[in-house]
Amino acid sequence: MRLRSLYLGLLAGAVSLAAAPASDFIIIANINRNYVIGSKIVTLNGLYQRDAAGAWRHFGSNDTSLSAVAFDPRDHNVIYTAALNGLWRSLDGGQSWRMCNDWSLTEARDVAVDPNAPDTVYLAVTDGVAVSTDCAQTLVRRENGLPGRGKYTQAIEVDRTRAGRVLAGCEAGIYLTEDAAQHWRRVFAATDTVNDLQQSPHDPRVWLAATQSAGALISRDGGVTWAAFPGVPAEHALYNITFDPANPQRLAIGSWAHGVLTSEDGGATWVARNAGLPGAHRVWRVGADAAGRLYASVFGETLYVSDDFGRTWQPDALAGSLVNQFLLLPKAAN
Amino acid sequence: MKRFLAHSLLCGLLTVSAWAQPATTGPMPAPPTDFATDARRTAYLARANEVVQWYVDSIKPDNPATFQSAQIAAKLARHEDAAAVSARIVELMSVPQSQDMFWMFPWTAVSYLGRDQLTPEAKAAIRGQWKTYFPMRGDTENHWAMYYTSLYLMSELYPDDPAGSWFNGKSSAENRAEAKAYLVHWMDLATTIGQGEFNPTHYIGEYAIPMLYLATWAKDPEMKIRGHMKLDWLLADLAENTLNGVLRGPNARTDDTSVLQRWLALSSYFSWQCFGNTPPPASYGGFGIWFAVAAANYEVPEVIFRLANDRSEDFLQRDLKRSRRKWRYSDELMSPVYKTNYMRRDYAVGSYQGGMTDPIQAHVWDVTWAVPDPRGVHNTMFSVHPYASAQAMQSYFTELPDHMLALLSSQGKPSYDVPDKILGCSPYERVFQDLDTVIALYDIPAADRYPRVNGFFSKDLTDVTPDASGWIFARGGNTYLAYRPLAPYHWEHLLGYKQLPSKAGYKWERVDRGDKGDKLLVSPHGKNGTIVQAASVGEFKDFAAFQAAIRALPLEFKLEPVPTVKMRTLRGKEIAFTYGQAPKVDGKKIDYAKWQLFEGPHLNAAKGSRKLTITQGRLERTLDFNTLTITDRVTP
Amino acid sequence: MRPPRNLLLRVGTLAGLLGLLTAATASTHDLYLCAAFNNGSRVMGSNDGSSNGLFKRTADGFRHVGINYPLAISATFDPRDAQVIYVACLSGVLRTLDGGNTWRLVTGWDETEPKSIAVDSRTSDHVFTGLPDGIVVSRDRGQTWQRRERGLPGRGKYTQVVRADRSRGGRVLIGCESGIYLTENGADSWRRVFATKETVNDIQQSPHDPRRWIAVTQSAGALESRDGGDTWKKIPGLPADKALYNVAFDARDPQRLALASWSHGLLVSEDGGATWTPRNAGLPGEGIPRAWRTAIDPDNGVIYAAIFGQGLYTSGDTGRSWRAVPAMEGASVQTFTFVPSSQP
Amino acid sequence: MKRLMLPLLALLTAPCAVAQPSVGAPPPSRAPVPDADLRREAYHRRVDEVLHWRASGAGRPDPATMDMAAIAIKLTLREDLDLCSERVIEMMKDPGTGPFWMFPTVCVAYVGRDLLTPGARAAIRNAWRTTRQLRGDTENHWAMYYTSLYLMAELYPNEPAETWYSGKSSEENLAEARDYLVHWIDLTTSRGQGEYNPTHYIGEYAIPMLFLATWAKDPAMKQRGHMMLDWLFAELAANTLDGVLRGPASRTDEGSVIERWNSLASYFSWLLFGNTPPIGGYGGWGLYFAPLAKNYELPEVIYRIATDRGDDFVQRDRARTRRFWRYSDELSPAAYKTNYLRRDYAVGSTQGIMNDAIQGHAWDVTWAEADPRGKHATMFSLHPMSSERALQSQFVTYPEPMIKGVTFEGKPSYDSPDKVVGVSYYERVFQDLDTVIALYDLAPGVRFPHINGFFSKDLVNVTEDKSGWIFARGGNAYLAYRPLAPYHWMKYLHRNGGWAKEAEDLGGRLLVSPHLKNGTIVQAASVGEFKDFAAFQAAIRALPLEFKLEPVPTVKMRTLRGKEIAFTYGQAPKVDGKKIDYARWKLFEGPYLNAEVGGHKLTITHGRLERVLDFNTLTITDRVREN
Repeated sequence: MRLRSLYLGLLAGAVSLAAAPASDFIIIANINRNYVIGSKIVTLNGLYQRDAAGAWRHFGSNDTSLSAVAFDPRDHNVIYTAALNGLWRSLDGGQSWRMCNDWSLTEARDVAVDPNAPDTVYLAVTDGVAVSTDCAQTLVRRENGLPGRGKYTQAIEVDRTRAGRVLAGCEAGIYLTEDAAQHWRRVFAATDTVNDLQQSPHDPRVWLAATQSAGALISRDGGVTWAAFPGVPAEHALYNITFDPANPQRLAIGSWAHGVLTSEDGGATWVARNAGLPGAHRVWRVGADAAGRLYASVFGETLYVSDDFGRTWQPDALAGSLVNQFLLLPKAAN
Repeated sequence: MKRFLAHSLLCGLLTVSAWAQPATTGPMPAPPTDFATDARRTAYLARANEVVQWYVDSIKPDNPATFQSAQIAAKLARHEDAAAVSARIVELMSVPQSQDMFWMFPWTAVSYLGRDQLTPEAKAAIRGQWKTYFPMRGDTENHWAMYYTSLYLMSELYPDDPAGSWFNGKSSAENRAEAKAYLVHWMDLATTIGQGEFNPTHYIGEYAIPMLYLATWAKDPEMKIRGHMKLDWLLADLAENTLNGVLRGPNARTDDTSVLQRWLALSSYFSWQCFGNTPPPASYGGFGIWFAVAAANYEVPEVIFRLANDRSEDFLQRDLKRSRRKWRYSDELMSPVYKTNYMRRDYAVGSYQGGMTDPIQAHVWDVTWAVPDPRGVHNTMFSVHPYASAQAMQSYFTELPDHMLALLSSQGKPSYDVPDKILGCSPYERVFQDLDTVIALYDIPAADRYPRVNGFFSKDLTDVTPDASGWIFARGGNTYLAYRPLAPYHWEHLLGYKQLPSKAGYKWERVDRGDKGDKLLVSPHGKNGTIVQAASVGEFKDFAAFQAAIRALPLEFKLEPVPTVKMRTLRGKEIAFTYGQAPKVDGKKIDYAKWQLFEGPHLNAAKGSRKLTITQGRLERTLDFNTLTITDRVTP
Repeated sequence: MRPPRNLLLRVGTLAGLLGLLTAATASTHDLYLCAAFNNGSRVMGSNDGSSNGLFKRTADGFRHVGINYPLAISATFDPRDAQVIYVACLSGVLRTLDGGNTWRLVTGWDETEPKSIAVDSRTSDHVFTGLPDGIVVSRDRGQTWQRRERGLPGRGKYTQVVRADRSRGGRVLIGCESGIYLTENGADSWRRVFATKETVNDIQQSPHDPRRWIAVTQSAGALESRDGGDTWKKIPGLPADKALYNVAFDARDPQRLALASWSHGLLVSEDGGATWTPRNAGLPGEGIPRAWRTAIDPDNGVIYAAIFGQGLYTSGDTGRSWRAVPAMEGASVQTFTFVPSSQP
Repeated sequence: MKRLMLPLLALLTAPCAVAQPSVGAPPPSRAPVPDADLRREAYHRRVDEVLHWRASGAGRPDPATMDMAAIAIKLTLREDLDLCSERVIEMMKDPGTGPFWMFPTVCVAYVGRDLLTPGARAAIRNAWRTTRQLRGDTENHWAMYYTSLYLMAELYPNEPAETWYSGKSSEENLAEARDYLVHWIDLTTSRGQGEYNPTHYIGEYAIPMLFLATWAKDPAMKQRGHMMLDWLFAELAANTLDGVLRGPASRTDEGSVIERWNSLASYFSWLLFGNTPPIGGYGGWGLYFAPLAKNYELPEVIYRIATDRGDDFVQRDRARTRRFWRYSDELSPAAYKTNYLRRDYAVGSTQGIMNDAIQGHAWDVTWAEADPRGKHATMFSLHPMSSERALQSQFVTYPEPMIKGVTFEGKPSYDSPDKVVGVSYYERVFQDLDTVIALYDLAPGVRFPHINGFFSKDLVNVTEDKSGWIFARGGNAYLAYRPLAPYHWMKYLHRNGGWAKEAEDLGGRLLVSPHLKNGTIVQAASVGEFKDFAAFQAAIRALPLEFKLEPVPTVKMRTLRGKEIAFTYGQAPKVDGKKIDYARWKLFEGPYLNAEVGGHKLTITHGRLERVLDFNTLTITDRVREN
């Protein structure tokens, strides 16, 4: 019963969707085989944006190591990318970049900007969390409340409804701060890494999480309490999870072991949607655009797209690509 | 006689330069700007190779005379023609040898350079001469450094040979022990109470080369590191006393040429080779080849390299040195020498307190200036009492009284016993220096051979202006000079010397070539004095301004009963100096007893410490003979 | 390649001269010279191809013995065994035990420039060497050396000459910068028996009376002792203004003495030293000959005069006439040493 | 995946037509050269061999032969300067990314600072503006990355942020690079090397340190470079026998584990010590050390340590494991390394620790060979662990793709049951002198539940004794191998470097013991110590030995050296009743190398020679002890 009310909640959230502003669809793609440090990059990697004509347009620096991207909601020329080197920032739409961190931060996994305090940037790294309050000009670790060990942080997501409210997906579980990372507390315990965190575009109280060994989780109270989706297997790692911005009932999970899992009833039931995906359908990421088209990036293959939420798949452009992130970016305020 | 003329052998060599030597005749080397290890190393080796190449090229196939030990060493250093070299060695060794320690160290070098190249016959031929030829040990520190270093290394190369197989009837082990004992003793002296033949214009070769050989070839790690440390020590001393690579200030032992043309000295080879900041003299100073053939085995410490090349800041160094041994007529075997050296970008002022340090070859003080190209330039100003005395020589030489003067004038160095000489120290001179002011006072007995003072005025001075005030103003390079004789004087021009052929390696004749520009200020008065002050051209609006400043300085002096001066220097110091008394600066007595072995911004060592600290910027190198330790430190 | 000088020596024969002299009485002494052919002004490291060092008189001249050493000053013999020779040279003390075939530089780095060596007349393993800075003594034929300077001053012990008293063991006189010093206990202690300001250049013991000694000095003239060197008196007939270099007795005639001086030339006395006459006629050099060293042949009374840089001269008539010793031109003879012949 | 593609340059530069004198020649004499000048001349001859080999293989006819190494070398030799500039300009048109591109470029930039045309220099400089450089994720990557960045920032000081790919000014880049290098040096000199005893990575450290020692303008950084270089080579010297690196390695590969000589380390031994032949192409990396090699003088004390095996010695060192991002209570636990070197053989080990997820090598007994080339002079055992968890602990990856990725990217050996490279969670090792005990307690369900023991083709008289010991002889070493559980034999198949797709048969066997509770005991001795092989066998048989495998493997034994050893899996080993307390281990402890944990100060000693590298005061001290 509790679940039911939750699903209703999701439906309710759908109402607000009508007013959803137009948005850009941006991905991080590596079109690159056997890249090893030092070898020459013969392909364009990193940020791509889908243009009006439906073509993927590369922008920014050619970097094979990007894991996540975030934009300043006020000005999309201000771009943050989490990368092997750490945090790269552009102030001119990707023309020029600055490596904002020093040697003490490395292999950034995720980056997020606080929409209500857009000078504040959160960076997830292999050994914790770093925060900037000056658009990443300077970064400081803010790990009070995170464990000494077990804070490998794969995902970081800011609550769009409240400044300074942030969720972090770590090795030891999900951590929440409500004071811009001055303090953290664990809201869900995991034994392996929490791989993805997403806030619902339909209802900000609703959050989803994908984990390595605890299955997929949902929270309807803004991430304070979490429950696993019964219908989602937990024995294998789930890589990421996504909402369908066009349809609050639709959710999708990407997984190496399971391929694409979708739910069209707000998470009550799940089915595998791998028909038409090649090989062992090792899905690296799934994503959905504003129109509700579903995307799946298949490891060692390429990017696939489905107009029927996974029932059928067609290869998209960007042959040979591996996508690290799908980002539906609302048009900037200005 | 032999004793004080050894160096003229070098001068002989200095004069022979048959074919082109790139660095000697080429343009001035650009001051080093790239201090990276590879840049310094590459240039250093290139210079050594230039020397080696020059000697290799000097061999004329049809003329065996052009194929001597130096050419042999050069060939061996390049691993060329071992067979021809061996054959030539056998030839050279088939006749009686001579030249004592000057024979020993080259053939020691050849023996080591060739130990993996020469035929057994050639090696045996050299070794054989160490039995049949009896080289003399000589009687100066430089002789002994060469003699004992060579003996040490040869006895290590042939470690177990019996007494009968060595010229002196001592076994390899005995020779090694004796040589080591002396070398350690000598280093001990030099590192506690100072170097004997200090600031040497030529003898630096006689020390640096043996030390390089120890550092390179000694098997005993103690002697190896001692050689290394002493070589660093010598080069640090050289670096500190050179301006643009040219040695400045007082010298224990130099010669008539180097005292005027400061550049023309073996020390300039070492500056060129090690610091790259001045051209080498002709034939690379004659001795250069003997450093060059082993140069690759030494790396000039960066701190020393920088010390030699950085003159961005003025500095004042005070060192303690040692006089030559006085066998007679002295209460002490060796008297302390208090050396002052003030270095500026445009000029240098150096002196010791006066008195005797060496009977013949000493140079007490001078003001020398920087010139774009020092070759042929007499960039110096100083005065001397022309002192010549059999007793002085008897005190240093174990000789009967009468023949030395006679010999000198008849066939040796006619410049020793002449009234117009410019080389040498005197028991009747007292000198005090404060920064760039020098006061030299003289109290010469009327009975002295030459009761007069000679002041040297170079052909390279411009605007020499005798002033009504009594000062003589002049300009040398970017330096203003003021010279104040304390007694009446007249001018003479300088006589020259011509070298005559002589199997003994030296024979000179005085010749009057007329006025060539160099002038002598002759002040024929026993009670006398000279004051010199210097300043950079940049410090004054113009020459007139400098003159006005000098004139304006309070100055009192009297000559009776003994010369005494009270004055304010250009640098505002109040100086009182009376012949035979401790000088006073701003009322405070100078206490020489307090002087350290080295004291200054770059070189520091406590008296008796056996430990030198070399500092330049953030670099520091410490040579500690107590613990046989070399320490390189960088201040963070 | 010019032939070594000792070959040249043999060329000129001395038969003419020495022949008639030795005819008088068979020579019972060998004569050794320390000499150099480099005008006494050799530059360290120069090469003049000459043979220098120790020379022994032979029937036909002087034969170079042992090491070619340009700066040999004096030779001393072991009275028991003439095969044992000590040579004071620039490098230290050279010793041979086999008459000059093999040599050893027996001193070490801290002994230099000895001028004179004496062997104790009784205990001839005891050897005394004078150095510019004092005295070293060996008690094992020169194999090892020790400083023995008790009683000598801290400074002023520049030692030019060392003589052992042939009449008493352990008794040695030395001439120093500050005077004459005497030991009677083999150098365990010294005492000054005569004070000088400048160096005492030579000391000789009379062959006729062991208690009689004569010393010559640089600035105190010539001195005589009649009590074995305990007390000294100035010899009136001799000048003190200039340095006197050495003095020689005539072993055959107590009345005959010779004295060499750079400034006064050769002085001779034929009345036991009461009066002295210059005997310079026939000696080379403009003005007064630079007499460096003199000696009187114990076998025939011939006087030898070494003239600085100008060779060796002999006089059979007590200096009234001089003849140059052939093939000794240009030689600088430092000292003469007469040694009783091994075979009569 | 990029993280494990190590000797990349070796691959890139290995092929070259011209002959390499020392590579093909008979092994060099191992007699030490005591004379400094002869030693230096020989060193310079070896350097010149490398330079001239590469120079002669490159030039106009085929500009492609003019890679960065060739250019650096031609510049050093002052050859083909025009061509060098042309090629630089051409190559800078599309620059590579990351440290492996950065350091060769920096090398050329500095060697050519006075020789390249302004255009060529500008081309290099411009590439550092236009092309983003990846920093990589290993210590060797960072050493190269930050050294390169440091030197470029010094070469082009006072240039604004927009002229650098990093978007930071020269000063910012310089400061960041200095801070990291100082941090790394600090860590290494207080807690030990991360990638210790490196068979290949030594180049990745030695080259940057030589760059710093040669070119750094800041005297402090220059001094640090010099000191670290000495430090690295002192470690190399103390861990080689006849120039061949021995014992455990933090990160290595099949080629080097089986054929110990076959590693870049041998190039450095050859160049610096002259006591073993260099590997083909001078290891590729050698080409970047050679141009500067003459600016470095190997301290005599290090040379003597490397070339003197007159006395047996034990060195005990500490090292660091690779960083554990996950699944570990410590970021980088300590490895305790023991190395026992004798004239005839060497025995080395760690205590058995997961120091690197893929490339670790825990222990071995290796013997001297007259000519090490092609010889598999080693004996060891391991648990062939293949674990997603292990990979995840050190790599920022998801569980699945890594193993697939590794194999996919050409390291099939990682996930093979017959592999011979790698360390395991389930191995514990104890070594006392020339006895090694390795105990295994494999968790049920591990991917490969067996132990592999390596038996080389170069062993002779391999004798399976009924006592349970397997006796063999390698070179002048007698070996005794005791498996603690039943086993069978299989042919050893070699995957060169681990990434060869095809396995080849080089000879040799694997002793496969398919039991979770398991163990290996190896003892070694010099042939000269026994009358004959039989005598050795008898001696081994005579030694008391008890062991049991349940509940955990445990061994009680007396060694050939008379030590009573008790060792139980998971417990501190005991020798003659005394517990080994690893907490007490120094950073270095032995006759040659000594340093305190946290001391930042290494004392290198041989005979009367001593060199102290003190990073606290940035001081190098050479001392000769008077005797």
